[in-house]
Amino acid sequence: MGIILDKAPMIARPIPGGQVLLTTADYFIDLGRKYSVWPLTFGLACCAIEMMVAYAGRFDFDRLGVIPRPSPRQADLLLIAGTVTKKMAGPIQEIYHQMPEPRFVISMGSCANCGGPYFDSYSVVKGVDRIIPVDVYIPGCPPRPEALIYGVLELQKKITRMKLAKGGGATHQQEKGSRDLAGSNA
Amino acid sequence: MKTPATREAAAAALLERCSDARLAEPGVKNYLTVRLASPKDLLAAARLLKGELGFGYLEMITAVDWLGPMKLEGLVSSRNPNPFTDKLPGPPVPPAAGAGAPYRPVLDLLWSFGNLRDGVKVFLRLEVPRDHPEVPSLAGEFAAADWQEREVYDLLGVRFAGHPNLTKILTPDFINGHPLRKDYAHEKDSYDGD
Amino acid sequence: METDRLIASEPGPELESDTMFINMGPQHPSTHGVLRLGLTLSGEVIKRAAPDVGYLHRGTEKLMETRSWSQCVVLTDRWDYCSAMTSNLAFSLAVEKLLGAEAPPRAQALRVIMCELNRIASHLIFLGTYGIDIGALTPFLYAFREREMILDLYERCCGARLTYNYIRPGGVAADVDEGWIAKCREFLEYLKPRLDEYDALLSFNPIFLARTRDIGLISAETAVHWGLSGPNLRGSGVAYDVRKAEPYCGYENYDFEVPVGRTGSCWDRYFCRVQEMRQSARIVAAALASLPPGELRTKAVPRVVKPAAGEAYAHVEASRGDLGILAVSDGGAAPFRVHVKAPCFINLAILQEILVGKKVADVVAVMGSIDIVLGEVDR
Amino acid sequence: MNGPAAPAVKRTGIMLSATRYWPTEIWKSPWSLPRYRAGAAWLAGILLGICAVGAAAGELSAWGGRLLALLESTGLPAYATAWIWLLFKLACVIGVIVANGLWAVWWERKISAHMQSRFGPMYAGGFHGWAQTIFDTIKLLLKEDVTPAAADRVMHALAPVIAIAPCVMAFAPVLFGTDLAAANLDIGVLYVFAFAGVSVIGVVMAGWASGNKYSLLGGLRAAAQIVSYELPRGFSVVPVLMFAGSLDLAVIDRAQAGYWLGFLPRWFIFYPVVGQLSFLFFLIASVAETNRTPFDIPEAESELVAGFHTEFSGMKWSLFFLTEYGYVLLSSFLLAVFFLGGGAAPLPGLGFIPSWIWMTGKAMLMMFVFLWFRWTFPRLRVDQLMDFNWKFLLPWCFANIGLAGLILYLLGTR
Repeated sequence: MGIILDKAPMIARPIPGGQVLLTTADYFIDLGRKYSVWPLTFGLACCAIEMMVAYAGRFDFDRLGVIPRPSPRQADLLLIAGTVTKKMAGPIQEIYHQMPEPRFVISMGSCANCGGPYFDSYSVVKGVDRIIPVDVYIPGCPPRPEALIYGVLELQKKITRMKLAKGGGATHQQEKGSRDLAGSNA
Repeated sequence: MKTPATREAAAAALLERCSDARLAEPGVKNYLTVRLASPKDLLAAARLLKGELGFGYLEMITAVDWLGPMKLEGLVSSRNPNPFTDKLPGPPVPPAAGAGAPYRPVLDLLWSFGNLRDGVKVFLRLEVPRDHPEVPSLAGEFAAADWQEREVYDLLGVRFAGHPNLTKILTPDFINGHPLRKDYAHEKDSYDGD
Repeated sequence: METDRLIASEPGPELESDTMFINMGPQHPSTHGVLRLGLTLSGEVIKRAAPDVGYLHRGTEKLMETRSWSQCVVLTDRWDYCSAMTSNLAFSLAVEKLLGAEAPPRAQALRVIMCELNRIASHLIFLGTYGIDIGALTPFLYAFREREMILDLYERCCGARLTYNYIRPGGVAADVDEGWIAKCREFLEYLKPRLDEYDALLSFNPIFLARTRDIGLISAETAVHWGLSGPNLRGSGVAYDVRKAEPYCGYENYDFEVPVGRTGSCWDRYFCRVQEMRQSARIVAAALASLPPGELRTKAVPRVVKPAAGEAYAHVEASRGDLGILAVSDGGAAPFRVHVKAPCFINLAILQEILVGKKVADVVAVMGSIDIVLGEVDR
Repeated sequence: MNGPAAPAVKRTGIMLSATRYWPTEIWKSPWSLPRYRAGAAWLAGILLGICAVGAAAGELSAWGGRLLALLESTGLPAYATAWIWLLFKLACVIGVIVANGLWAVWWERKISAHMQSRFGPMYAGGFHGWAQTIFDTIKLLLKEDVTPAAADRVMHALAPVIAIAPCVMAFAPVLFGTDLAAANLDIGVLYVFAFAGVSVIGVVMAGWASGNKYSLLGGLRAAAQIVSYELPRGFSVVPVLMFAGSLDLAVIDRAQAGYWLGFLPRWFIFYPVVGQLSFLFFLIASVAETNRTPFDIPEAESELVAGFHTEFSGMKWSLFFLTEYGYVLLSSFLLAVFFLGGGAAPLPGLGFIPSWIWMTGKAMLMMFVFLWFRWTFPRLRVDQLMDFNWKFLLPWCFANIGLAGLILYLLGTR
């Protein structure tokens, strides 16, 4: 399916009504992706406890359609919740590359954003964006579950701006920086 | 301490058994601390404690590097500019030497044995030279020593002779050198960036 | 590669042809964080288990040498982040021992209340995640619903939900008022029937019993030999609790029992923690009743802490075991060396012995019952 | 600090309960809450509405007959009309399975949420997230199709197909109302169990072909479990066949019409001891067949990451999901037909509501039981599961058959 989607913009442009068809397709595709963001069951440190609380009863993540999936193959959101140490950097990159496109990364907590309280440690990667592209940063140490839910809402806004013409399809993309959606912030 | 008898009995037994061990006066605050003279009588002291005196619970193995104040090369700092003020953070200030601190180029090893029945604790100290410290391993006597000795080896570089699997346990493979030593200098690797 | 190093260097039996090396790797739903368990399986039975830790090693012991004494309290929260209060308490007691100071009576009572509430919250996390490990997905939600009430109490008193920085050398940071005490009593009343409900839902559930009773048996000698502490040690029948052996912060004048297991199986360790929650509720109720008035910080601990050269060791009964802090001072403003005797780090080591011969499903049951937090294992 | 002075904080108990979620307000009973009563009213309204629509529509099999007659009257050659009629029936069955896939996933997430004192999908598509599964499907359709390097490409792609094909074919003789089935086979029961057993090949193929040790373990466990629970599933139905006297589902359905003593329906579940026992064994075996808790060891989340479908992403993975819910639906309809008198009204007075409403209602009741099991029971270990089957369930099934024979001989009901 992914291949067809990527060719869709080229097919649609010459047809007279093609652009309208493309935008409505964009709308429904993004709506589908927005309401079904499945993160990976993957916690590193203290932020993982706040992430578990976000899945639990009071701040129910399931309201937004967010269900944790155990295997990276079925996840489309990598929620880095905790300190990224140098020994863990390799596995994190491996997991990121195991996830199928379109995939997103949320960096939760100041340890994942910039090293946090461990800014001068010899064994901490100062921010997860040094090893994988990040879509949403959530400040806090640990951020409250409401902040995590707000981060996912921001990610949903970012997803709704994805366009098929600008890499919104599902073919495997070479290594790229944070998803280049600048062109679509209209 | 509930039963001073066991404490004094342990101290007495240890002192006369190990040739020139002596009570470490300043010692760990209000616990009985016995300083051993040489690595040779560590195993004997441990077996004595475990056997007759009933201190069969090895709680902690750790070491302190008494070289001097810590060198800042051991840390790799990515001081992010503070967005709320325009002045950049100054260079980090190395910790000042404390007054009256017993600095000496030595690694001071510390074992803590507990007697669960009476709730009493005894500390054993041993000083080893910093260049290549060699101490017999207690992993044969106490299984609790297995991982703690690997940690002391990994972070402070004390070799434990006779340990079944003396390899790195905490630090990543590509970090060489022992981070908790005062003169540890961290070589930048790919993750440290600028 | 990493796994070859593990296979080659481990002096295991020469590899039979049919064993399979499987990585319960750093990312696994039931390793409670980033622990890698290298299992050598033949079929479903485990031949050898090699836990590989260090994936969350942040080197806090090194960082503490560049921070002042009061700045280090922040780093103590991030060790056992499920019960951060007890880490704060251990560090503060060590510094107070160095200075020869003593927290005022109200601060001591508040410390007891906060640590026992934290023990209940931490055991509720254990209850939830252990249920998920064994496959029952619902107790997790109920346990976290109760824990939310404790977090509200913490947020009301010290502002944070998880990393409190509340117990500091010399006393505590904030006071509690009448409203807080009323809410706390209301929570204790609410908790008692809930715990009986969990007993019916999980503790005495026949399938749960089939999965945990006489699985992962640890005899008393093995537990002492491996240096276990906390509910793992008491689950094997050794009645050693730091709150009874070396009372601190006035624990001697609250009456509570120490639950002790009989066979050292997963269920004994699990039920010790459930009973401990009930005992902690009793302690908090007693402490609330006899909360003395008075100020919160002792004058003996100055704002800039510069203890004389010396060493002090203080240890407390944290939720997961006997947490000890060795604080070494050289008279300077920063600690010269701080060593953490981490109970989770030592409790985890026993997996190498008790997992041999078990099935893959038991690995999850046994590892869950040991209840480790990787923040404290790797520090 | 410049900026407005912080508001004076009211430090009293009210602040805590007013602003915070504090579940200690325990109500006397849920009925005292207006919101609860409104919800109950809504539910009753929906159910009555469905019954009204059903009563108005009448028996679907009658509509089917008229449609067939209309088709014959178009004058197309005989084989053409037969083919069109077959494709129409096939479309209906596939439509039921896909609609069930959408409905059951949403229903399970809502049931599990409300059981766990939380809300479940709320915002996808408006009222209580009704469109949640539709959006999930759109996303899954558009995921990148990942085939791991270590995997055997052909088998990896074929596994989900081999898993779902038998499920669709097994639906042929299943009754959706009195004589409302895609095909009325006189060996209906045998056909269903034969095809239900084939999809284990797809599961094992998925486990083996994805080159991942976890899925290999999951696949082998699935093979052991599904194959060994085929036996009690088959044998627990034998008493029903003995009482009904035939393998044809329609005959079994008709054998349960009528009422004892005027009010007790003659459903097989109400037969003295035999009915309850065989109902229970069939339910347990069906739960084990569909790999659901407490027997979900093939994709045991906490042990084997995601079991045999660890390496499947996007549409391939959702085919496995559809298979699981397809078999849950199949088991629910079989339970309704065998034991709850599919199509027969529970009380004599309710005959005006058509049979397909009763059949679907009973099936949904049984599906609720399946979903309910998943969120209450912990998971059994592999060998405990096998012991339970071979040492407990199977011997009791045989004993139950013996008891059925005894009752049949004594009562001579035939």
